[in-house]
Amino acid sequence: MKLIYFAWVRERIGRNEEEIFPPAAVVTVADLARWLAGRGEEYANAFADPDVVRAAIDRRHVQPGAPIAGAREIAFFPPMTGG
Amino acid sequence: MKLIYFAWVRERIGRNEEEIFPPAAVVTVADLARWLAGRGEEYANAFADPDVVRAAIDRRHVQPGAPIAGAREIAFFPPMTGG
Amino acid sequence: MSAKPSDDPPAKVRVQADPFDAGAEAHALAAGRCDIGAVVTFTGLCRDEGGRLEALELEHYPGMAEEEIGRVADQARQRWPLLGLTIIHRYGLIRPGESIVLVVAASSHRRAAFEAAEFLMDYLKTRAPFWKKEHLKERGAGGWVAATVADDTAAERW
Amino acid sequence: MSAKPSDDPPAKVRVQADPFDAGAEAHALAAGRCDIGAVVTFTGLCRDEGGRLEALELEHYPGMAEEEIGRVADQARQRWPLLGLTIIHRYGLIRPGESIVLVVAASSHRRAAFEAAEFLMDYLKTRAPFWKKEHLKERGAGGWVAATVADDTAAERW
Repeated sequence: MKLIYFAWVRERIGRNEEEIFPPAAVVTVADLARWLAGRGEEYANAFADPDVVRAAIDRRHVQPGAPIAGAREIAFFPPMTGG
Repeated sequence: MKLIYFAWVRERIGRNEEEIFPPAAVVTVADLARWLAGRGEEYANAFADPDVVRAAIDRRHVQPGAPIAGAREIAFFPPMTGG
Repeated sequence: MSAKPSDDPPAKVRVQADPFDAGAEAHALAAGRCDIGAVVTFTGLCRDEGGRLEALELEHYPGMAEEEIGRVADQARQRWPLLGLTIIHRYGLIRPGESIVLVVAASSHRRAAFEAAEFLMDYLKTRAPFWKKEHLKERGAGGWVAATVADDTAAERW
Repeated sequence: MSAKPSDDPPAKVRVQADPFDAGAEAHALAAGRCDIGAVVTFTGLCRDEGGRLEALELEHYPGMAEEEIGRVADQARQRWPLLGLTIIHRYGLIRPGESIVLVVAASSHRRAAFEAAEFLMDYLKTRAPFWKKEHLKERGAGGWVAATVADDTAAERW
């Protein structure tokens, strides 16, 4: 599946997007964030405070417990500051 | 003092404004409305429901108990419907 | 929240028969400034009431209309930290689709601009000396529009 | 109050880098109509934060930004009887004094137009995928603007 990052999550990870192939044990968005955090210092840094990072699956806001099965595009980003 | 009328108060009385010389016993705006109501059918009609007619003294809203002494211009009108 | 009206630019209040340009008024309020974060513009328009209405005739109390709107504007400027305020109210014959009243409130943050604009409209409805008479398509001159309890209740919220 | 979004004209939603003309958008919403009694226009502008700020850079999530604003617009149209709704949100580099966001809500009565516009701004602040980064006059690129508790609280009112 495709991951896409925004704002300081993107800056800390150092890339806009990537294709990933998580293991089957990664079921929810929270699982995915924990798995990503273990991939290196830049990811650990981006997900240092997992309660702060928000997620969207296929362009819709989701909660950490949302299942990622079937997702085409998962986005991680800080709390929004538009408007 | 000068009286000035608006909207259906003006239409019922049949004039825009007039000079009046009320007797000394007419102290408040409510007294004035009662005194006017006794001046003829058109006035009685305009002040038929004294709670509805509003008043301003020298271009400021006043309550029925407001004294009229020293007023240059007293206006009577229905509840406002601007905006 | 508190603000000192004396430090603010004065409110711009106009009572006129001519139409106004709401966009131009809002633009003028914020032009050249970098401290305004929010502009709320309210435009009140004449409805045709389902095709029934030919026009509204707005009678006003010249002199008092400007003064009373100015007093309500001062109240708003005391209650909210406004960086700009424009109020225009028309009188005379106004046809469906035309604008009747304009309130533009500018502030550094949105809450103050929204609240001030809503307060001003609620107060103008019940305190500004204007009266609407209906002109009907079918029978010519209709009656005077009655004040509504809802408008009184709205003004009492503040 | 209830309204059927399917009967209403759809909301006009645009996400763009270019500036917009708030007055023209508001005018377009009401032009030629005789059923609209109230138009509320909110414009959010870039402040210079006391001279500190050179510009704001707005990052957004293309695709989701339009879709999420559309979903919030549908919520507003379900909750209030709106006769027109336009929402424009800019991205890219925006300088102090320039507009960032526009909401125009039209209804037959003022309360619905005010409430819908305020609801939309509160929701856009916390749900629309945009992120502001400061560019400072003194030190160049500054930090990302932090989300405020006040904005979350404002959205929870509704």
